[in-house]
Amino acid sequence: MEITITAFGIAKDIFRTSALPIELEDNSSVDMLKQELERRFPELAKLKSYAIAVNETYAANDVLIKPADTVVIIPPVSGG
Amino acid sequence: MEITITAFGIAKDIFRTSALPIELEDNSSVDMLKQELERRFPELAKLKSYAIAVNETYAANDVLIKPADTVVIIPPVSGG
Amino acid sequence: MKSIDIQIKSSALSLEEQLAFVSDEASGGINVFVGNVRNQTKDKPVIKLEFEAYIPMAIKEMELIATEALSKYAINKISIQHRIGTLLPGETAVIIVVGSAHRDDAFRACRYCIDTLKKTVPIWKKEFFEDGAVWVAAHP
Amino acid sequence: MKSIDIQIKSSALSLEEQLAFVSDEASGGINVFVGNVRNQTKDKPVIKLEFEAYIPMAIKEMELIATEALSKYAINKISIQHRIGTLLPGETAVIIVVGSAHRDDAFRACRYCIDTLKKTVPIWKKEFFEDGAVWVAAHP
Repeated sequence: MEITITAFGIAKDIFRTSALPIELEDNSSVDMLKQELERRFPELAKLKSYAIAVNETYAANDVLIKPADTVVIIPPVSGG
Repeated sequence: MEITITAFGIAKDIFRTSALPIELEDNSSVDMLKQELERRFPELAKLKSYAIAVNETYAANDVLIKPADTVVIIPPVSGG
Repeated sequence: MKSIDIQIKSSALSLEEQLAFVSDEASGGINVFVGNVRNQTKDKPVIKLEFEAYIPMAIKEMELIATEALSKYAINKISIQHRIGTLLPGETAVIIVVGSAHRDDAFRACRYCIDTLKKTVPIWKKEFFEDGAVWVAAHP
Repeated sequence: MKSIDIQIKSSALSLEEQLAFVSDEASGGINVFVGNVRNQTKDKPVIKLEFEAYIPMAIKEMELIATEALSKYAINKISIQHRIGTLLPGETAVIIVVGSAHRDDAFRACRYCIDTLKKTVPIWKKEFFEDGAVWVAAHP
């Protein structure tokens, strides 16, 4: 399946886009997505941390991604 | 010496005046003033506490009162 | 530059004015405490409150609190204002504003100021109920 | 009656408006945190800041913080507003207002909200210096 990862903050700079198309196997988990992202963008591994939000909620590593999900990469937040 | 005790809050109600003239021996201490006040106004002893301010500062019991001092009775405060 | 603003007023307090005094570009965190008149005390409806102050000493004690706060905490500016006279439920009796580079000190200093004010500043509050009035905290 | 106000705005925040939302006659203690842009970070002058948010999720996370605060502390109302876009030193990025019958819970809940907001709400801040820009907190 192809999904599009929406990126904010420094993740947008690393991807050089705010909407990154990415090809994943069906039933990929958040963890598998992270591995694929880090393979393509080694800079990600240098961040203090980052999370994946699925449908506007922080997603644990074992959550499975469906084609219609809204998937967003959340680099370290710094609001306030 | 005669001094005038300025009273606020419930002390004013107990004295029935905001400016109570009181006759004290020369070189009386704050403690002696308190004893004289409690003798005349037993209601004072029922308060949670009260303090004497001399010249706009809280005065310890052993402070000596001079005729020109500004002496004020401070019942329990409740600002804020 | 003056870092302490202390006032006792018989008219309404202005948070906007106090915030403007405290705000500066070195202060990233500002903590504010606003003390308002509640409409009840121990489930008894409150009609109004009357505040009176021994003004010169209250000003001195508030200045002492602000000076202590500036020495104990890493804060930049502080404003403490207290209203006196008759106040109705919902009206504001006290506002404390503290500005600091970082938020931890702003929170702690503001808390220190209101806690100490309630213990040491010669200001008295009389609560009026439908069936009478009491000087708050006077008796054990 | 609605007890939570959550907003993300691209224009200036209004403490007055948030205070009006939170104030009611049952709340004797109101605690406010104002987060302003500082003119320096580690002694380096800051020219401006840019905030961006993943708005729908940031709103959800802020609502979650407010709901948690209402369940953990004895508070009545809470308003959390965050600004996004370009901000200059001295301008306000976030305001949290918490109203409670008694001050202890207002202070603690307000502190909980700002501490948690800084950890969980998807909002990012880029600091611009004379010689470049960095995403705050991105790297260890």
